Amino acid sequence: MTRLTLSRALNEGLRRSLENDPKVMIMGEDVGKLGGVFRVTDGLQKDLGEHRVVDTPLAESGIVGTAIGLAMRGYRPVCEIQFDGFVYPATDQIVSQLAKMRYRSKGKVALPVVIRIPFGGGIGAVEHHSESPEVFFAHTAGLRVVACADPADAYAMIQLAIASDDPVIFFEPKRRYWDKAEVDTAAPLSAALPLDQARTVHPGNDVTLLSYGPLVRTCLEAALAADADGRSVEVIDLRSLSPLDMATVSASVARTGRCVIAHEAPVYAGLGAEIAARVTEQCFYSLEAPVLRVGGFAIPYPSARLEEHYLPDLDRILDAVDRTFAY
Amino acid sequence: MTRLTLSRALNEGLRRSLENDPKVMIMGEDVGKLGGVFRVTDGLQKDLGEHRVVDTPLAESGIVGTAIGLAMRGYRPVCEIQFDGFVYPATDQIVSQLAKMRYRSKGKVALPVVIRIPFGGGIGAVEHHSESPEVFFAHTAGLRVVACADPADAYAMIQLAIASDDPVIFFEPKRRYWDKAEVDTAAPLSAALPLDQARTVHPGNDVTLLSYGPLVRTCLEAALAADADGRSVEVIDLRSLSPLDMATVSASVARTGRCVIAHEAPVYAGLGAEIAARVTEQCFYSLEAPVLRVGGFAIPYPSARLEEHYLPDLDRILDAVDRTFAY
Amino acid sequence: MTTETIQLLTPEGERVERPDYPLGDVDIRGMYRDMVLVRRLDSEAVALQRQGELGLWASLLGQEAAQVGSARALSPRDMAFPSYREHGVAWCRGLPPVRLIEMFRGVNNGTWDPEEHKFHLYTIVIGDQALHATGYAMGIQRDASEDEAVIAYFGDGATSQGDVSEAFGWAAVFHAPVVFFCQNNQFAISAPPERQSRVPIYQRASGFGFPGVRVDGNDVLACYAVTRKALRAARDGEGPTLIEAFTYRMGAHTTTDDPTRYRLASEVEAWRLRDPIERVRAYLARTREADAAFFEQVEAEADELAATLRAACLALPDPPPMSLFDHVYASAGGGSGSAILDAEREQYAAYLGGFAEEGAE
Amino acid sequence: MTTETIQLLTPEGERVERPDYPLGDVDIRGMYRDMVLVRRLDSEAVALQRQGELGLWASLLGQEAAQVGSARALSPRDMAFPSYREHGVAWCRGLPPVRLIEMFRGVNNGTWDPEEHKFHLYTIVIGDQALHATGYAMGIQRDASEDEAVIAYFGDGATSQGDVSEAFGWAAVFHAPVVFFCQNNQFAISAPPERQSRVPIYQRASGFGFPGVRVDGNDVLACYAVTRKALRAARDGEGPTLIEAFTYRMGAHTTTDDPTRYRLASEVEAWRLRDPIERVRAYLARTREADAAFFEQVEAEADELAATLRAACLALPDPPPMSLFDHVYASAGGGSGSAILDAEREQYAAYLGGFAEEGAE
Ligand SMILES: Cc1ncc(C[n+]2csc(CCOP(=O)(O)OP(=O)(O)O)c2C)c(N)n1
Ligand SMILES: Cc1ncc(C[n+]2csc(CCOP(=O)(O)OP(=O)(O)O)c2C)c(N)n1
Ligand SMILES: [Mg+2]
Ligand SMILES: [Mg+2]
Repeated sequence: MTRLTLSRALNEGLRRSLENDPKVMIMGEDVGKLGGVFRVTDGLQKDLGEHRVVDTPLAESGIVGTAIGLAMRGYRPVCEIQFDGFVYPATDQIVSQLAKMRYRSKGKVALPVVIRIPFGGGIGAVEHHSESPEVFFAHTAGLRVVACADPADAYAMIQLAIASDDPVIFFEPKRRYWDKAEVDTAAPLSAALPLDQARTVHPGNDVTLLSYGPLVRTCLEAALAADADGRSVEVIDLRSLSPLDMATVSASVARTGRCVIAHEAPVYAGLGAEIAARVTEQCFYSLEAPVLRVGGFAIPYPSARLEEHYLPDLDRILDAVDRTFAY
Repeated sequence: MTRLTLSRALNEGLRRSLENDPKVMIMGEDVGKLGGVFRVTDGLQKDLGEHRVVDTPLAESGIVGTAIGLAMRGYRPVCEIQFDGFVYPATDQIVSQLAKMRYRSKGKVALPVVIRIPFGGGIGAVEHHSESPEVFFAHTAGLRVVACADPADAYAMIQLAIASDDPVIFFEPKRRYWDKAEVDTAAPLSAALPLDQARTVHPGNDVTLLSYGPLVRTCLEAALAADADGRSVEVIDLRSLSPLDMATVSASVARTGRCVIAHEAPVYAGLGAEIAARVTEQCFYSLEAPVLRVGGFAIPYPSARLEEHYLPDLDRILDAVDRTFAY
Repeated sequence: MTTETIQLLTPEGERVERPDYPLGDVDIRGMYRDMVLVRRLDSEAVALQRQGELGLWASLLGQEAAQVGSARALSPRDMAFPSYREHGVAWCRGLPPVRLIEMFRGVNNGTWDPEEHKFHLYTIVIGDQALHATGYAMGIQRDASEDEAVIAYFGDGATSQGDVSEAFGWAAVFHAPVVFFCQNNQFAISAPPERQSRVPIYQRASGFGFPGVRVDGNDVLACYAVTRKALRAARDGEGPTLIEAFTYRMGAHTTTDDPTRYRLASEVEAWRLRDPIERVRAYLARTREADAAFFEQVEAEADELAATLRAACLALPDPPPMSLFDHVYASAGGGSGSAILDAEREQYAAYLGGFAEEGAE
Repeated sequence: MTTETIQLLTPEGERVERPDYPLGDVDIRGMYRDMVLVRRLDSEAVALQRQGELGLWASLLGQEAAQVGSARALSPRDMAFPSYREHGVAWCRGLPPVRLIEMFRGVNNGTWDPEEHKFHLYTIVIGDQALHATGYAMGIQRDASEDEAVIAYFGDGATSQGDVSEAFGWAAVFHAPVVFFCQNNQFAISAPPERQSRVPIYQRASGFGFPGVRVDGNDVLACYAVTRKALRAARDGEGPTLIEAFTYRMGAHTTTDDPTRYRLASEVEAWRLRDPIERVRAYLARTREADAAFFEQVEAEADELAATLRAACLALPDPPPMSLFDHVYASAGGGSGSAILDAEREQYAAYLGGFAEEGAE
């Protein structure tokens, strides 16, 4: 066990993957010499070489498009998109090629490409650096979409993503990069929770609180605050946004009868909509209240001095929890 | 009143907009000399000139990006994306620029750009020609997203979209281009139903059936079939996918107590999810059954010889209607 | 800048000497045969489409030399990334033509193993494959393989797409062993090349720092020699080349297109005089490298190919409905790889089962 | 190809005669003043960021000549499309510097009326504005306006983006009156220009069929003259030009960057000898076009500018929370333009109101 930041945990996970499989590569803007703007790839080029860790030209479609070609050749590229807001130039390659190739070829072409995307707000950044575009990819069949929430899980998840034979969009909660926690770097990967399963991070009985990425910590804090008030909140970290682990979610809601979902992305047509719709279908007779969603407003991400009002925080999440008890 | 195909109705609507406002322009691949692959812009370049109807280079990001520049200069460009599957290269310009410019500039820069997209399947096409990407844009704040369903409405809606000072993503149901109906080309635009309102196309009492675009006709057929069986289905054409006219939808569901949504796009994280979640929140105590969704599966759009199994048809829609009565 | 077009065989079938573009041991009869066969394959497919057997077909008529010439320059280990019109390249790579027919019939979306024939799947989104080819070439570099190169096919219209420019930039920066083969067939559906570029397309390369060359795309020998040289340079670590094969799309863009809306019959007639097959036939006849028997035999082969293809097309079964759900994800056991999809599959199977029961009642 | 770099003033401040790049009635003292002021504005902003008053700042240090020279070549009606580092251009267009400060403080996302100063909003997504500039130039053509042109600013890194290539293609095909001004400051964050192009960047233009020219980006006179000539050509219907201003980013990429990770101090030192301001100062002093009093006065102005800017920055109020919901859509009456958003706004107002009530209890 070592205490690592989330950024460092990812770095260690990447390193282990690079060391264990000569086909694994890292590519992206500033990932080599600089080690990435968040230092997630720090030191990897120095130790593994320029052929394994590639500083690319400044072109996101190029990064994903050439990664696809490298994957066709048998490589397992891990692409870094520097910030969430810069993934859009790569949309066509992701949606039309990366996601569809296995289906198109009836399984003859696998594209084990990982696209790492630091996502979400809360770091006081300028425009385009705080987006949460996960639902674009969750809606796109053929991709796996996951989000890590803490160092230990990040360490395992990045390795699982690289080992997956499917393309994985890997979201990293950028404002949690410097969160520290114990990570067991000696544990075998086979012991890790599979990539497509949710995990209950705080058990409870009165209401189910679902989240992923940066808000998992906020939800945990909310659960602790609620505990103090005598309300027992079960917090589930979804981890996989597509496919979704509905077994875990439904079992919890069937028990609690209430459900709240929190994410930073706009509520409108966000991932919470899918979860709410599905939970309602599967738990119709158990629900004491409609599934409530807490998330961003139907506006572009605002400037830094307004983001505290945009981002769901502990109070807004507890407010939604309270509202489900008003039914 | 004249009987027009949907394609022709759009053509007449475009022509009227071009004639009434010298700032209106059309741009896209093959829209000029050829008149568009679906002939929606047939004859417009010949009559209005090459400066008004522009055959562009083959580059969708270029089409939207230069349209943004033209709009900044005071023009009102109407872009054609030749097929749904080719909008993705333009995602960045749409999401990061077109949608955000008004908000970014606090209203100082308006971008009255319309992006026309023939969408949906059912025409036996090769890959990338049958997609339903509407939820990408519905989730993107700052855009208006609409879909027309029949010739008369298409004629009015395209003009309303062009007149809107907001960017509008305008979906056209390509397999309905050759549907014919009466269109009152003499009616003033002011008499048309506003762009952001839904309309009830078939009144009913037992269940609310929601759709848009190509499936509106299928839903109407389903309602007629159900009528014959003594079940009264209210069909609502949503028209505006963002923002959504929840007033009309909720009023109907509050009355019927049951709701089914049909679209071609994958159900998973599709627009139906948002509607289901919202309807459940607003009509929780009136719902006799969970809102059910009929739509595409969580797979890439299949090849032509399988699309009949992918596309929601009358039977699948009625099956879902039936299932809501099983609760 | 002047536009020099490399030509080794005139429209009249005269050889032009170009020591800078050696032909080596070239099999001109084989080239002729390939061109005749692919033209026939193509016209049979057009006929099948007209008869409702295919959903669509993109004809290569007029582009036989560009495709056969360039494809024959490939070594067995070189990898080709086609667009959607490269039936002639597919043929030369040994891909059974019925694989193409399946796709245009709508039975599947183009399902073959790219490594088997070193011919990748068709790409319909314009330009996307240029980046795949470049990435694949970067993989060859990492494998330190010295006798492999990649060729990426695309059209004149594709050169406007950002992805194609990005591919040019990447290939140049990384010195990747890739040849960009642009068939300038004078049209992107209805748009002429002037809508894509102010200068001849081959010149685009120079701005990215690698050589560009224009070749007579209706001259199979020139296409062969120019591609061969570029591939060799790529394999020798000299980086990418852009080849513009100047040719003409004699048919419609696809079977749904009506070219009379945007071009004059007289232009088509003028190009007919530059037919890629006729000039080789003239050459072979004049030099007596082939006699009437040979030409007849090739015709007979073409007839047989067409008949076989038609029969194969008509015999293609529709895919089973439940195959809808296969191969979305890598899967272990009987699952689809996604619990969400598993649920949809089960529900749909039950739904279809319901009809079967109804039918049985 | 040789790389000729246009220079009109040596690093030592000697004038170089270039009749092909006339200066006209140029105000060199004014240029000097602008450069000193924007450098001061820039360093004050860096200081404000260090003190926690700004969220971020992208320093222009070293690029004063490229920005002031090119911006001063613009006519009042020409339109400029900046990237995010063009504070010197903003200054020359008359945009109050506090507008830039607001944005980097996070008070807003860059909120000014682009037409007021003919200076568009900053664009953060690399390369996007190249297409906007091209479209705007196409609008000028449609307005049949003959005395307007557009300039688009971007960096060396941006040249790899597909959108920038698409803009080159469009501008060339439509002969649009736009000048592409690329400040090659030797870095895209940590990446050197060799990672973006195998050949000098200005050569990119030739492949698209329009002229490219490299100018000494630390020479304000050359930047002025070259840009002026290109803008004139654009206004005269001669189409686009690409200018590569060869300069150096003396500071970090932004205030969050640590350039010691990827470059040597010695390189920075070498470039310090080519300082864009020093050479003009040397020229003005040597030619006696300016005396000590002038230089002192400019310093005093700079001090005052810095002080004013700092005060203005500290006085900036935070935006009111409910302004979150404004200007998403065109709106009539009190609505947001969206019923969905109206509902969210109401709910949030009530939520905030709840806290206010709690506080009041
Ligand atoms: C990104 C994208 N946009 C639009 C289309 C529709 N489309 C199909 S073929 C074509 C023209 C292609 O022209 P060119 O590249 O010259 O190839 P050719 O068809 O002439 O072989 C267009 C616009 C597409 N397939 N992909
Ligand atoms: C599409 C996109 N990708 C990545 C980034 C992150 N990023 C910001 S600045 C920068 C480097 C830009 O280099 P250059 O174009 O040379 O401009 P400079 O910063 O040197 O002025 C990068 C990669 C971005 N803003 N947009
Ligand atoms: Mg073509
Ligand atoms: Mg730079």
